[in-house]
Amino acid sequence: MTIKLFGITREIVGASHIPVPDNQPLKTVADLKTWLYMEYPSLKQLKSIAVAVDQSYAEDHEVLGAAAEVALIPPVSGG
Amino acid sequence: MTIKLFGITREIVGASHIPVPDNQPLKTVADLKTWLYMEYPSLKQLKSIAVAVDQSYAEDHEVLGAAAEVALIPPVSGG
Amino acid sequence: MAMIKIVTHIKLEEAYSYLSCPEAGAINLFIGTVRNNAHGKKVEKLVFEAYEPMALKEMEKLAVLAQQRWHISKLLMLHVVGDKAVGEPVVAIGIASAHRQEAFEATRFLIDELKKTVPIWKKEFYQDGSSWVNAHP
Amino acid sequence: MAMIKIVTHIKLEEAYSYLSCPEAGAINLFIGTVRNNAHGKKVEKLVFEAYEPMALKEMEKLAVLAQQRWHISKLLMLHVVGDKAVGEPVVAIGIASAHRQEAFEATRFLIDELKKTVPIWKKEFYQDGSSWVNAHP
Repeated sequence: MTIKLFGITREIVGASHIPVPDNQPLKTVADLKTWLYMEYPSLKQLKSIAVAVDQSYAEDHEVLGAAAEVALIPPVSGG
Repeated sequence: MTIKLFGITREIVGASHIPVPDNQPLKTVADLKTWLYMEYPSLKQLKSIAVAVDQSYAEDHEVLGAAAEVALIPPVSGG
Repeated sequence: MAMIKIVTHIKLEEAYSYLSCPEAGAINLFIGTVRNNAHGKKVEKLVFEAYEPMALKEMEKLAVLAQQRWHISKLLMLHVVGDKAVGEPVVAIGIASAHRQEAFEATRFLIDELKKTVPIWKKEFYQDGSSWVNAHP
Repeated sequence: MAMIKIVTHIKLEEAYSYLSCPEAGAINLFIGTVRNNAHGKKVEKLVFEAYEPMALKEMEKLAVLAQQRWHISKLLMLHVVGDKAVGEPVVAIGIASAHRQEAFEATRFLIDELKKTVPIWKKEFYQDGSSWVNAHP
């Protein structure tokens, strides 16, 4: 699985994607967030991070399953 | 004194001005309205008529005095 | 700053250029246009007539009220006179302000008040006649 | 009907032509532009980045909500990506409706919600640095 990054998350990580190692058992959105904050502690400085699964906002309890596309959504600031 | 007419008042009277005979003692806006409704009874069919004195709305009690410009303002419908 | 005019045609680009300015982050532009129907009747055109010097004075009064009430960078009020076909713009109210709330509120105030007090009249033409809008009880 | 796009430039005339239609008497167009200052700092430019496919989906969801809530003839949502100088338009929200109240309310709803949910990010560039807006507590 690969996680798309935008805006400040892209800059913090220094890449536009994070590859998730296959040996990580990330079942839910919450699992993914826990793993991310461990791997990239500087993401904690952000006001919030939402997760989008297949281009829709996903709640913490949602199962990643066979998601085709996962992305981190730092605080939005369009408009 | 001459009274400017617009829109439906112009059409009802059939002219863009009403000349007020010099022998009419029209002191206030109310006097003017009374005289107008007598001379042009069909103006009564309108929802309302306001009077503008020197290009500002004038209340009934206001004195016409040496007004440079008097106009009838039927219900407005701009916009 | 305000641009207040009675015109024969409203040009959108001109309105927008006037409103655009570096200190404003929000521009709200309301355009009233000729609808193809009114009170269930098919409208063919509108004709607008204004008591121009007084209409301009009344619009200026409204502009002053709006500028006292909201922090406004630029204010625009244009109204047409003459014949207008379906779809054509007849009134434009524009506000440029630092933030959007002021732009929305001031635009709404100005168009609501313009319709109440500014001496401009509209005659609707249908297939089978015409009438001065709002004239009769 | 809705026109929803992520673009590199907002063209006002195009937006207005899309919104113009015979059954609408009211067109309200909100344009967000780059302000020359933010939080007391002089802004030199903004850079916008979008998660485009998701941003379009989120905008479409908002359009559906607005169309359920108000009677709307035409709805327009445009947002830019890329570098934008002071004064340039960055977002356009337009509503055409029979009456003006719907146009005002729907425009306001759409820009308020767009700012909350649509995955687009803005980086402000000052003389002495830059920052992603709203990112930190």
